[in-house]
Amino acid sequence: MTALGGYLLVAALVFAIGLGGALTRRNAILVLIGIELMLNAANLNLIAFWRYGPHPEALTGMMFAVFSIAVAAAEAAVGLGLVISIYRHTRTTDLDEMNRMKG
Amino acid sequence: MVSTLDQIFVLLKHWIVSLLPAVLQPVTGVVLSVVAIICVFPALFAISVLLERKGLGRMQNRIGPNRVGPLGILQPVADGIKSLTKEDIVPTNADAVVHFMAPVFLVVVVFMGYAVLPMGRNMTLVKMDAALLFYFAMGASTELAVFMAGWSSRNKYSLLGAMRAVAQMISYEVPLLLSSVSVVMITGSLSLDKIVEAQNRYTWGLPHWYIFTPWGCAAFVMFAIAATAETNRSPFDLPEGESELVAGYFTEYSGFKFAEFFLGEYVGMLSISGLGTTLFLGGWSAPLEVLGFVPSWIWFFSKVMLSICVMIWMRGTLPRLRQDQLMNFAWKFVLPFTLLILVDVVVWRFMGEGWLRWIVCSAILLIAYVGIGRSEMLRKKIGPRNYRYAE
Amino acid sequence: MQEGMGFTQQLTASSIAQVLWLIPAVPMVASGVIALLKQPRRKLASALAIGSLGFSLLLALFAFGHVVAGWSQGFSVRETVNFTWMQMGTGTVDLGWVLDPLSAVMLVMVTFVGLLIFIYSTGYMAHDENYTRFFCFLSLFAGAMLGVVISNSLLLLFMCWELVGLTSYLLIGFWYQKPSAAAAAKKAFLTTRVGDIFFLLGIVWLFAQTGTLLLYNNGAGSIEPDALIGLLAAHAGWGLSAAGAIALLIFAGAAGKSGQFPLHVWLPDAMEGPTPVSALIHAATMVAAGVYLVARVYPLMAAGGTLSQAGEVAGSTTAALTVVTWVGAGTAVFAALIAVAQNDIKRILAYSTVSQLGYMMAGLGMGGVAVGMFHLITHAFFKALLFMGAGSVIHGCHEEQDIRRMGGLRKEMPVTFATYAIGMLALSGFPLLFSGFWSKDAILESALHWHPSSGPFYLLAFGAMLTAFYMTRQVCYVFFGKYRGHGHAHESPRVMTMPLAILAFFAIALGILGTPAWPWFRAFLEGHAAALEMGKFGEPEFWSLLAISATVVFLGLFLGWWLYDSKSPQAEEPDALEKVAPPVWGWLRDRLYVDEFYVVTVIAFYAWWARVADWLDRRVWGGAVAAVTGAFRALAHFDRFFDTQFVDGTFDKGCEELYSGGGLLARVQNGRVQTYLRLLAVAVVMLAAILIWSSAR
Amino acid sequence: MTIVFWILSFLTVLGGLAAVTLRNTVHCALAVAVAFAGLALLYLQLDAQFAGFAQILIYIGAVAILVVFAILLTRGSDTPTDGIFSRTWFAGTAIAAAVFAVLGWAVIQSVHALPHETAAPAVTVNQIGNALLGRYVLPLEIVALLLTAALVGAVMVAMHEKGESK
Repeated sequence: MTALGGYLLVAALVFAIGLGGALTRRNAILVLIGIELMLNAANLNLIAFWRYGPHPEALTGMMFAVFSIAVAAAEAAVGLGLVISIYRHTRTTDLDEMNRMKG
Repeated sequence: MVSTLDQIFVLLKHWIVSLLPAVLQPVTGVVLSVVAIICVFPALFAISVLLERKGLGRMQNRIGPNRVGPLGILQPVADGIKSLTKEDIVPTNADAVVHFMAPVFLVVVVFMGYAVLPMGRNMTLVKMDAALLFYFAMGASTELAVFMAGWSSRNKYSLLGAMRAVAQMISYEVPLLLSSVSVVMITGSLSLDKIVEAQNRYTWGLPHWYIFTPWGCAAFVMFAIAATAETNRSPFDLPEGESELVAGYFTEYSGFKFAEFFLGEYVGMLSISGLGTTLFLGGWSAPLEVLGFVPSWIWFFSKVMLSICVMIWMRGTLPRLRQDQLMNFAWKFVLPFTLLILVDVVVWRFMGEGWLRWIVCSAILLIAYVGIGRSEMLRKKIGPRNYRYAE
Repeated sequence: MQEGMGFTQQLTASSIAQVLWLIPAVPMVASGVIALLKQPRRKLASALAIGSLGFSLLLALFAFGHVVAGWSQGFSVRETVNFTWMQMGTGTVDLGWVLDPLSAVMLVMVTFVGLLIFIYSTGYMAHDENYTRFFCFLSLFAGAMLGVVISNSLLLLFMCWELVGLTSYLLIGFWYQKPSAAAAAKKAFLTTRVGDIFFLLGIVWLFAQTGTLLLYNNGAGSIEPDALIGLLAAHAGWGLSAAGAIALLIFAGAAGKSGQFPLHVWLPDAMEGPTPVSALIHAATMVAAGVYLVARVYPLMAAGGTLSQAGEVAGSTTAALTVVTWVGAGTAVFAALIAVAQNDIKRILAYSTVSQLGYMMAGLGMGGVAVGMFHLITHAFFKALLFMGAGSVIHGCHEEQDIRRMGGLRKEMPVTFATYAIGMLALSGFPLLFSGFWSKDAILESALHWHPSSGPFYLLAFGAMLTAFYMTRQVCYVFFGKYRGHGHAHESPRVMTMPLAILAFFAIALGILGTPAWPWFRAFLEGHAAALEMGKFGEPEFWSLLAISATVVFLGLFLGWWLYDSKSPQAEEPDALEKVAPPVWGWLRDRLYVDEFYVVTVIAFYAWWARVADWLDRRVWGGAVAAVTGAFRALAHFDRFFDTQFVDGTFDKGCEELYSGGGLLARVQNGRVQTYLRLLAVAVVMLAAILIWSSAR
Repeated sequence: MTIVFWILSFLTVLGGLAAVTLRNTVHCALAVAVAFAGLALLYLQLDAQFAGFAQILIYIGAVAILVVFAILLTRGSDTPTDGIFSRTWFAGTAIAAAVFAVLGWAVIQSVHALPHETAAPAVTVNQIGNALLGRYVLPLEIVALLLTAALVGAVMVAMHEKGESK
């Protein structure tokens, strides 16, 4: 097992954990947390590939990860804003109850 | 002779390390530095607390502590003994683990910040390329500690204090970062050592400190405001406003954990003063070329202590802001102004040497200051307070 | 262009010509800005309007100075700036502006008089609640009018022309709450539209003939000699060349705007608008636009006569100019007659304006551009003066407009009286002293020398007598005798009297520019050097003409004074003239029944035609539509029967099946995000498995 | 394969697992902060200093705080009494496991093709800055635009509607 393999496995595990959280939790915020975990797992992959890739000086994977972090921050802000605004309408953050398009 | 005195701590460390077997040498070097930091700054914490209590006393027409030791100078020792021996009370409903973790986490991240501060020539613990980023990463983590403390106490005053503190710290972190970015833009490096080196030059015997440039002066003022807010000091001490929230997020702490928060706060003050000193006041460089013989670490620590004195002075002078004033001030005055400073830095950078850039950059900032200030005043968002007495 | 005098034409555009467009543009922009202002920003609105027009005046003075400088150095300045507006196939539609003596003179006059009237308006409209709207329209008008003046393209001129018509409509109907104002606005708009249709026809015809609408374009313009030769060669029927027919069509447009005889009915009614509007639009500038138009296309009008290059008629005349002359002269007398019997202070002035416009037209027709334009300029000043004086009187008498309810204002309103008297004498053509005398005399002189007929001369002389008469009557009613109105009359504020004084000064002083001894104005317009020949005053020709005109004027003045002042009329008493000849008086008071004539002819025809159309609509077309509808309805009934009985049975069953199938499918779309996410994840897993498996093999 | 790597991986996975399984929502948020910190340390292990510090600054300093704010604003800080998992949790877990199986299988399948230990790339912040404002300037601008849009959007979405009592 190479070092890269280890990182990839950890990333896969974190991704699976995040997916599991996103699929099973009822609280919308925790679903968002799961999605953040999935994104982070992807970032770990990117950085690992950058580190062990053939051209680390090109910085491609690293840049990808940095941009991904920035996008994830935006995603978190908007996602949580949506959850709060839904909560204000329906008084719940339970995803099982949020199955209507009508507010 | 001068250089020996200047490098005395470095030489001391090398000497101690050289006594040990080669295997242990790297580890020992780091441990020695860490130990030094952990010893020196709590000592400075004690001194500043005493200074604050006595100074505030004088400002408020009191004498201040005067019972323990000659002129009360042993007061911090007495305080320390008291907090160590007091009972550690944890509320029944509190979330015990988080309640315990919060002060520990706070103190740890606050001390982490010192790792990158250059406290003298060759006196940086970790010479890191992204030192400033590291510092801010650690600074941002304190917010989580504050939240943990406030939330786990299961006390509405604690929670309110924590929410206020976190909102305030997040709001003021943005101008804090942006005003530091101005320095980064000029120096072209995130490394604090390089920033100090860039300022350690002299023209006609006068230093090239960034505070002596138009943009640097403005950025320093913004940095100072943001830093004061970041450390929850007066006039931004809403999270701990005694009259409103008992003691804010650490209301439910006692004994040593309380001392840890207290320590964290003061060490945080010292740390952010150190950062401000490094960024704007030339770090460990001497204020005049002729004073270069004085050891660099003396300059660093005197500048830090001077900043602390200013903070104490501010606490004794300024009244506390209201929450909405605080937020409006951050987002509608400080943030736009720091953004403008960035523009100003670009202008400064690309206008080249000469007297013209001094005039242009100063003019931009002055006009903007007056303009933004006036418009904000007009809209009554910030401005003179109006007091309403009980009718 | 006079040969042998060393005048050459200058064609390259100077910098002032390049920025000439700013003169109309600035007031237009100001108008746009004012339109955005709220009502309370009165000061700002008027300041913007006045400032922008002041700027235009400054530019206009520069332009004028440039032209004068060029002229004094021996150039006949005509600078054009043209550009292509749009490309249509191989042809282009070009727009442009021109700076020559004609446009320069008009620019200065319009901006100067306009500025004074703007200033006056701040006083007159001070208490109106729609103050900013007023200045918005006024500014727009000024811009549009200046656009008409500088246009070098008939198309651009027509656009601005219509814009001027629109602002006129808006301003006449400014007090649209009054039904009479709304009706007057509508009438003005529609009547001028009749003329504009002909104008547009003329433009289109001209474009078809010459392929360009630019007036001057370095020899390629539509009224430059090359084009004119082609136009003269083309026949239009009735013995007219295309040039003559187009000129007549364009004159119809000009007649509509300038209130010439058949189309004059709107102008007196337009007095429903605020007085500054009457002064600016319906006395000084807009109505003069028609005259200006004729002057602008004068080469076209004169084409076929003995045409010199500068478009001056020397000797013979053309069909178009003959029509212009007769219409002008006829209108002059016709309107003057009506003016005699009017009692509304502004209406008298309105008919007087119509009459004077007739003079200008006749001057253009007989004496050329300079004669007509000189009267236009002098008239603009003294008629604006009279209107503003009338406004001042109305203001002072608490919005009273009936001259029978005034009187004795000489003492209460001394400034107004003095300036009004100057205006009145200028209009009457009081010999030697006033500008009106010189300009009217020039027209009479050219009429005297007009050889096709001496009719116009007699008509115009009679008109001059009538002018003096009705103006005397009006002044007697208003300023002499004793006050017959209600309340107490008062003098107007300084902001209103100051413009009056300035205009009064010009009403006297402008005459210097056009005396026979020093015909500077004519020389300037026609592009040759002006020489001072005091000897002209000694010629018998001058003295005989002076004798005729003086006699006529004094006769009018004396008659008026004798009939009206000595009697010191009373409000309820019948008019002095009415006692002499009641039936004539009745006709005149009822404006010679032109409006009524239109009611029983044109309007009745339209009403009848509308009824016919209505009947056709209801019976013929409506019936056809009803029949088709009925057929379709019958078909629809049959269709419905078929549908309900045969189709629905099977279709409903199918629908139920589909519905239940949809219900099954909808269970996947249950609105739970996690279900979707799960499906997505399953799909990804399957896809990844397939990919890896296939690549691993 | 150093011991540090295993410790950090364990920390990260533990934090992640805690984040998706704990009952108390705030504990979940704190646990996910631990996972973020672990990941940041893993980045440092991979010689990606800049990304690691950015991770701490953004995820612990901003996202975690945002999450706890959202939790408090939606009154989710109390431990729920009924089930914390949705009704179909079993299917969800199974699918997550399947995903991990497939990904892990893919990694192990290709392990022979993976490159081995290479020298740590010497990347200075200066280089990153140059790359950000040179080759990657367009993505940088787009991200800036996105962040601005997200800022405005989040404010608009979460703002109290006018007239609504607080």
